[in-house]
Amino acid sequence: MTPLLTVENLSVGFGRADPVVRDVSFEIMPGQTLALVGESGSGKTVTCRAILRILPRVARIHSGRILLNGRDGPRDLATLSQRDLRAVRGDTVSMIFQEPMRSLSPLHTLGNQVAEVLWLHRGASGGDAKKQVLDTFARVGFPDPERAYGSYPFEMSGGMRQRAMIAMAMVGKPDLLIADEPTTALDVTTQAQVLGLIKELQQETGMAMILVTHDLGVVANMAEQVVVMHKGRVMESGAAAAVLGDPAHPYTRQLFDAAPAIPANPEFVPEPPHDDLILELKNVNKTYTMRAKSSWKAQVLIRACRGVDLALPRGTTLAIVGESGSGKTTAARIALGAERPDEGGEVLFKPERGSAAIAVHDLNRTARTAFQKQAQMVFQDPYSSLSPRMRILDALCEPLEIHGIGSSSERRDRAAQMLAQVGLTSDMLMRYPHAFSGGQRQRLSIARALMLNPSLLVCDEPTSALDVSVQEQILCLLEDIRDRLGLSYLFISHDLAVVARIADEVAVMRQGLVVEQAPPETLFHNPRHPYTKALIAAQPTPDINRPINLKLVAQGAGAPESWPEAFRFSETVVPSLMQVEPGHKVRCHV
Amino acid sequence: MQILRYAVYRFGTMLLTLLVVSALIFAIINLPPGDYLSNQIAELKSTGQSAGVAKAEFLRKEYALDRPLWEQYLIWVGFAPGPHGFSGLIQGNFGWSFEFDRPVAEIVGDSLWLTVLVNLAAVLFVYMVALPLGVLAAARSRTWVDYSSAFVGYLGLATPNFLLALILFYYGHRYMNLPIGGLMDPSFEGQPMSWDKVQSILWHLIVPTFVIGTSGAAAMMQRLRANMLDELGKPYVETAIAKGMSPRRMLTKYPLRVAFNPFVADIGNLLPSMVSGSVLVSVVLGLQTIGPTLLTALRAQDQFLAGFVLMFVALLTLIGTMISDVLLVLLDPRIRYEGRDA
Amino acid sequence: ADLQESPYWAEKIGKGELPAISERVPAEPLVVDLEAKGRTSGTPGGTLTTLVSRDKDIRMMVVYGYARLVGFDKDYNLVPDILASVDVQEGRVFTLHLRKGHRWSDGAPFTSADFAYWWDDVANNPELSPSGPPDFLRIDGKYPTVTTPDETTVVYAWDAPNPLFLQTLAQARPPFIYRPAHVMKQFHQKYADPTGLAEAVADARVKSWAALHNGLDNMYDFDNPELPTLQPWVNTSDGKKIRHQFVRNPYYHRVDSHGIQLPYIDVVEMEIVSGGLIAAKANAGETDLQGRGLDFRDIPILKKGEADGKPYRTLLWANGTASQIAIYPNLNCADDTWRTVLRDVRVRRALSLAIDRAAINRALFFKMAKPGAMSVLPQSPFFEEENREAWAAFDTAQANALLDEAGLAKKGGDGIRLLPDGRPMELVIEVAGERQEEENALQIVTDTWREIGVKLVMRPLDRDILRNRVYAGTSMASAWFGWDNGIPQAYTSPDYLAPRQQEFFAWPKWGQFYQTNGGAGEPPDMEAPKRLLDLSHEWEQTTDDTRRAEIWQEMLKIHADNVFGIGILNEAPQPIVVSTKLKNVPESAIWAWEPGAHFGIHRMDEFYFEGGKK
Amino acid sequence: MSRLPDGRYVDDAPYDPNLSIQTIERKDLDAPARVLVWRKFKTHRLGLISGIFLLFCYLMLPFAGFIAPYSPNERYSDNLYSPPQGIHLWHEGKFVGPYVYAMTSEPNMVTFKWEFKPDTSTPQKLSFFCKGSTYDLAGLIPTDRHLFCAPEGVTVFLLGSDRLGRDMFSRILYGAQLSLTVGLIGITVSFVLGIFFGSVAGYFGGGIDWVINRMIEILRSLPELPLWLALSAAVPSNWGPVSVFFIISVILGILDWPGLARSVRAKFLSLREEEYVRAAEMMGASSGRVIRKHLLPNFMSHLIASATLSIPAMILGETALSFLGLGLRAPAVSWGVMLNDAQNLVNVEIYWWTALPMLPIIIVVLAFNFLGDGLRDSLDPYEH
Ligand SMILES: Nc1ncnc2c1ncn2[C@@H]1O[C@H](COP(=O)(O)OP(=O)(O)OP(=O)(O)O)[C@@H](O)[C@H]1O
Ligand SMILES: Nc1ncnc2c1ncn2[C@@H]1O[C@H](COP(=O)(O)OP(=O)(O)OP(=O)(O)O)[C@@H](O)[C@H]1O
Ligand SMILES: [Mg+2]
Ligand SMILES: [Mg+2]
Repeated sequence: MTPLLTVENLSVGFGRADPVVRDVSFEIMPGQTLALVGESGSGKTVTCRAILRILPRVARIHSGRILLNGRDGPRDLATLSQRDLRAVRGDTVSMIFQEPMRSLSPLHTLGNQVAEVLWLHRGASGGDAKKQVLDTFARVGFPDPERAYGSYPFEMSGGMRQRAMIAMAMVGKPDLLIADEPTTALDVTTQAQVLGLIKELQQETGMAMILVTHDLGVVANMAEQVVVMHKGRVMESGAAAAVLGDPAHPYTRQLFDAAPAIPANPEFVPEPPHDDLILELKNVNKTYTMRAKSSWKAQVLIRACRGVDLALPRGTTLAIVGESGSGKTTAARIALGAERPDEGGEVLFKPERGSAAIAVHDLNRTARTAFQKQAQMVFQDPYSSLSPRMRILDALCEPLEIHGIGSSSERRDRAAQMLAQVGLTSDMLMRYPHAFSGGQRQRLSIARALMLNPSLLVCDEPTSALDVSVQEQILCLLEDIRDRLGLSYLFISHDLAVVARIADEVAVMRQGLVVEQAPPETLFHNPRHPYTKALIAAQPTPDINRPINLKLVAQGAGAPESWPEAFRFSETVVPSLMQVEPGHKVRCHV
Repeated sequence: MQILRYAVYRFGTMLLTLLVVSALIFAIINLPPGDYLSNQIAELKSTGQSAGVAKAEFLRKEYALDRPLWEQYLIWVGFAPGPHGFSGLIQGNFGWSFEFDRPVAEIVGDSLWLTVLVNLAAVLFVYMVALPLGVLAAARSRTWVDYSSAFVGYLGLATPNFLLALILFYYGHRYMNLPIGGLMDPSFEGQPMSWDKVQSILWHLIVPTFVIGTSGAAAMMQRLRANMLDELGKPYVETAIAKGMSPRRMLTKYPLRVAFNPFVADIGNLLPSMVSGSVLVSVVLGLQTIGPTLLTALRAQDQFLAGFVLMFVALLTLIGTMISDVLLVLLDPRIRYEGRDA
Repeated sequence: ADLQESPYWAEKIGKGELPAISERVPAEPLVVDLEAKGRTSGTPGGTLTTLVSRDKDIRMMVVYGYARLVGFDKDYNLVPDILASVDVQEGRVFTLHLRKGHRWSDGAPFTSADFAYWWDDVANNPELSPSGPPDFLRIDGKYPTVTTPDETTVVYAWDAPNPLFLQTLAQARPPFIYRPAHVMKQFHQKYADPTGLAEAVADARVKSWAALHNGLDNMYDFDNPELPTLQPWVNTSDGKKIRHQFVRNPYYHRVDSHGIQLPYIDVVEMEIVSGGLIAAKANAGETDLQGRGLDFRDIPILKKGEADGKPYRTLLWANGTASQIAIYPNLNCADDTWRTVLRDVRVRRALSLAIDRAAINRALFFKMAKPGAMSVLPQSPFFEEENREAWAAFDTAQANALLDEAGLAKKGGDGIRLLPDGRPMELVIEVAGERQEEENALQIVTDTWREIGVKLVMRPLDRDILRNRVYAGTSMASAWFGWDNGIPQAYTSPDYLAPRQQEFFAWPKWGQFYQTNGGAGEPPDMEAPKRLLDLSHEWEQTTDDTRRAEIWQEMLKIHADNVFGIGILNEAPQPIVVSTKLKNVPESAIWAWEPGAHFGIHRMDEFYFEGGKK
Repeated sequence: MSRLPDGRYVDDAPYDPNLSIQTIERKDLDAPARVLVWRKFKTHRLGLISGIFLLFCYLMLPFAGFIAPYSPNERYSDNLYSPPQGIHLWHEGKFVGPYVYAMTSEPNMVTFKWEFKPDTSTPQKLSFFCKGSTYDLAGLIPTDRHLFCAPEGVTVFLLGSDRLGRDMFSRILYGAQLSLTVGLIGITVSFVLGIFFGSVAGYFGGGIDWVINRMIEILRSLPELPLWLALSAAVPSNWGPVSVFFIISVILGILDWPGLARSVRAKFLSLREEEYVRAAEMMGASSGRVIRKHLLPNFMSHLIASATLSIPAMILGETALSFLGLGLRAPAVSWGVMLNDAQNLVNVEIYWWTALPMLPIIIVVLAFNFLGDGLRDSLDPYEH
């Protein structure tokens, strides 16, 4: 059988700099899925874009051939004229870009944007095209295709938008689909739905796919072939089973080792003593009134947190998981005093064992300063949490400056020391953040958080923007610091595997409510709440032998109304958190 | 119901703003030393035309110009009674123009539609020139196409309007027999609309349109280009390319559509800038628009006329802002759903 | 000769809408013997286009038309015009005789009742004229008694002589001491039906009947077509327009010796264009008669148009002000040192001597103006060459000597003389920044003054601000035109030569003192001005023309000697664009507002198009 | 490179797993932002040329007196409205170095124009670094050296002379001193106001924001014209041209700020949401510090770009004001004043060179535009 697409010795570079993709070769058979894996910045996206020649203006294909054996016979896409290329794009080969929100025009309806493919390539008339689009919308799982057709992107959730993108790519029935991290922005259940959908469609149409991802779990579930990339080069490639089962290249091995997973065999650890709580959230509610932005609309009440009770024993890690928008960040901000809970909620912080509790929900100026010294935050996005106009040194010293600690040379020494602690070298002090990789930047922000010697660190999804190997490094670092410095973490994530790795206790949130709370071992092996169950089921593992049932998972936890009677909650009626076994609480009616 | 509430709220702020604006306008008009009548009297006396003085004295009394400023203001707006009872702006009395010696309303009425006409033509011209050039410049940014369109645009912007007008008139008349000045052949004035009249107006509009338009076109072009460039960097443009769209079609369907919104948002500002912007041109070209009237009024401190024109412009601006808000909501579905920060 | 019917009205007369010519002109019309004046008699007809730059300038038609009760003839003699004759007794009782059968332009008879209406119901109505009848009618604080013994006689009688009465009636902007009573009475509270009047007031969007009356009563503004007139052309266009039409007055009182009713030209169209475009339009041949809005610097472009074959000629008339540009050292300057210095006649003479008038004439006026001190023009009987040349030669040596003599010999390091108090002699001259030629001239003066150690600093201001600063004594010196009237006659009041008006920028305070009867300002405290004051007073007292002429001559001498205003040049050329077909326009003449009313004194109603058509 | 038996492909280049933490990822970006901006700006050729040109113009300002052969108000009454004089090098086939012909003028009483005849028999060689009228170099050092001058009794009017026989070329140079700086002063004023109000509104929001927005709305709903007139009427009437000039720039600035304030506000609103700002706030930084250390530095580049784009408006504003008679007046020399003198048909049709100040305005405005464009393009050098 002839391969559908053959990439031979592809090198792509920006301007006059060294190529960022070097000598990449791979081939895809019709109907197959090829996964392109590798850490962030390894050249996955550039490779994909080079295939359709949708590259920034400064980029140049230095060498290589891209042979497409499509409907019109074999052709080299690298040298094809723009006009002919246009006929290929969206027709034989279609592409899904990384970010679904921004990849859709905000001012045109989904229907319009999707149907356009048909107008362009099939010469379909309006009504005809609309019928096909509605069909495809139904296929990709829009409950109401007609409504979706007339909707604008921002009226849809991220998952819906991603479906629309898929529909757009599929509606022309291409031979090859290039999907660039189609699920990174989605939470696990939605991710599972989307992946399941793609797979299903693929089986139906016999389309080949290049799937770009850095999530090995996804690879294990989707791909027949794997190409592992690192710094623009192919490290290893071959059949998925072989590569995943027995990685040959040290990089691949390292990568796979790093991948966290929910442990298969629970080892029960004795419950730590709960007498010394560093942080306690009692009955924390937070309601945002969205000042109706357009004044003619009614105000919207958003209940970001509802009756959250959490306790963090000193020296441990409390993790909060839950889908996007479930109130995790809000809870963290309240814990840090950056936001005041609604009347009645309390946040108590004990800087040291036995000392008097600080009421974080009600701080005056001096108390706030004192508290801010003790509690620090590590942000989710390593790219935007450091000011691009500040040297590393200034960024690290800033907390000290604000609190007026030390002379400038002392600050400098401390900064150097902190850098060493997070594994960086002190010659980086004079550099600017943009010279660093994401992992390095996340280390920098951890270093900055540690500058004041805090006792509590709130980490808001500190690794979700990083790829697995870097994520692993950061997690190790965090663990190491916790153990060495006796820190306590409030750790926020939506990745269960990460949480399983680091947390002593996990709280699962959904729509502002904590629905289940337990130590990870208990939680992952005896989940009670349907939402928790769905979450766990949707977590893909990088093991070909343990595929997740995409079909099943795709249904997700569904809306609370569809849950068993005992777990249902609504805006007004909320069951309370019940202790079902020691240390395991579930929100249900008894 | 909600919309009604919103409308009432907007109307309330508008009234408040208008009130502040009216005080401001009154202050501005009276900032230069003296007032129309005292200047007039001084002028008459210095040229020995004693005959006119009596009339000026009469007007000074009649329009309460002998009272303190704050009282004059209240009388003008209609909050306080004048020599003949309440008759200010809010009572619908717009006052008297000393310069033209007739009611303000009469003077403004005439020139208003001409202002609209001239500026409409100029705006059309601006759009006709700036749209294609701006889009082209963005699509071919940093190439000679871009640079030369910027050059052409800025040539128009940087050439002082009054000189350009003079040059165009002179040579236009000389080589193309274009009319010099005015907005129509005087013989059509006061005549009902006819094909000949329309032709005459169009013929007269050529130079003014060009002169007013060139300066606007450059600014518009550059803004459009910048907006377009911003939009062109967005991923949805790549999506469109990945669909296999041709660049031209893609350009007009997606980024242009988005880049255009800021212009709608600007409708409210169109009017004051039209009035200000075309004053110089109108003065040079002798167009009977509101601009020169305003300039004369301001220069001569013909306070009721100037005050009324300014109030009128301010009111239209505020209304224009409201309209552009509504238009934006209609045009940009995002705002319809998410609301927009003020 | 027999009166001839005007073809323009033929149709209307045929329909009976207009009476025949004999019914229309007064029983004794003013017959103009054109041939005797050196003009040709013309053919009636045609439309004349002229341009003005402001809406309100349509009143120029009242100026150009120049139908006055009495008016100046081309030699500046006062002659009866609308009036059949005037009798003057003792210079204080004026008996005005109207023409029998004279009619307003709407056909209503023009009688002494129109005079009575103005005097009784307008000038003396406190609501219409809060400040009372105009100043020129007040002699020693008393108004005349006005009587109208019969339909055609009006008598103005004062207790003391009023030498200015007739002249004022002849002004470019005349005081209309009559009103079309039959029209205006409809809007007068005393005569009108109250409800009708109230409605009219509301309709006109004015606040009172007085405002309505005053608003409609625009004999001078000429913007109310409802208001009948006596001028040669009648305004027929209402409102704010680009082009105003003025149609011949069918009841006009002048006829030529062939019995043709004047004006010759049927219609005058006045087009309002931007001031900057008048030259361009003239160059394109779009005006038939144009003086206003054209400037000396436009001459090349006008000549170019002529050369390009456009159907017009550019005549160069002479400007009628006593001085095109004059510098007024402020003798009432608030700054003590400067006041003393400027009051020293040697300083003023030196400043005058140090002006290179020839250079200015060359640079600004192509050598076509007459350099010279501020005095009267040759057209005036009082002109004397020596006055014009007094202290007007360019002689820096003499100037330097004069200044040294005046105690200003000390110089600073930069060659600028030092004032007695040690300050450098920096004379700030304030100008109304509206005339380029003024600024240019001062630029040249700056350079030559530097040679005598005087630094000239020019400061352009707004006209009103300039005036206020001068009146307040704040400014050291200012530049302005010379005396408005450069061609005085014996009957011309020499007021403006005496320290009686603050409008003469050399002595604002003395002027105020006189104008306010001592209420403000200061009395003159220098010999020459005192003498001027006495002389002007004497002029008022005497009715003897030879004595008056002597007074004039003495006053001019004093001025020439004392250099109160430093004139730079006069008779600057004023371009006048005239259609080649337009006849009877004088080749060279004086272009003056007062006396002369621009074209008025040249009798525009006698201009005609060759062949009666344009 | 090697292939395993199962068809797998494995790279066999040496690989060090720990290398990546210690090395700098993007060496190309390893520099302060301004260096990166400059690096990127350099590639914008036209922007670079414009920048250099403008720099040259500004550097020239203090030396205008030196380059100009005459002082701005120096008159040659025998050379009124002299047309531009060409500079020649060869005379009758021989190289003689730069020279001009002497001109004699004659009034033509038919056309009322000055007619100039060059005396082509003798070349009048220009001298360099010669003595001429005195002036203050850089406004400080009095000197009388000029770059070039014509021999005694001969004039060198590169761009002709005006109605008083003043050298257009010299006047354009001197005019630049005022015209090019109006913009800077105006921009400064408008920036101070715009940044202040914009940042206050954007950062604090709420009531202050509302009030400032109303202020902007009010200012924008008034046409500029009355504001110009009123503000310039408020200038004390006895001020000298330079103070008037100063005030005009300030007026232009005062009228310009609302636009800027709006963009500052919008930018602040979005910058506030950046995580590094949040981070600083959570560390306990005061709002002043946040604005100063985090917001402004990141906003500066945008400010500079918008500054370069507003300067042309200021320069043009000055010419418009001069036209209305509100701006500078003689004896001050600015391009606006010169153009104001030229707004007459005679100047356009007959003495065309008196309208030449249009050229520098056009060129400078274009240069500023290209410069601003280049700057804007290179603002965020570390963006992907
Ligand atoms: N426009 C650009 N200009 C310069 N360098 C670029 C540009 N786009 C990408 N690069 C560089 O090319 C390399 C490969 O980038 P690419 O986007 O392909 O990575 P990726 O594997 O898709 O990463 P991610 O997982 O973050 O999407 C990176 O080092 C990146 O810095
Ligand atoms: N300042 C705010 N004003 C209004 N609504 C807010 C605000 N902050 C958060 N919300 C809303 O509160 C809800 C919870 O938000 P939160 O940021 O806590 O979620 P999250 O679990 O952290 O989500 P993610 O995983 O996307 O970070 C969301 O619906 C969000 O839109
Ligand atoms: Mg990527
Ligand atoms: Mg969050």
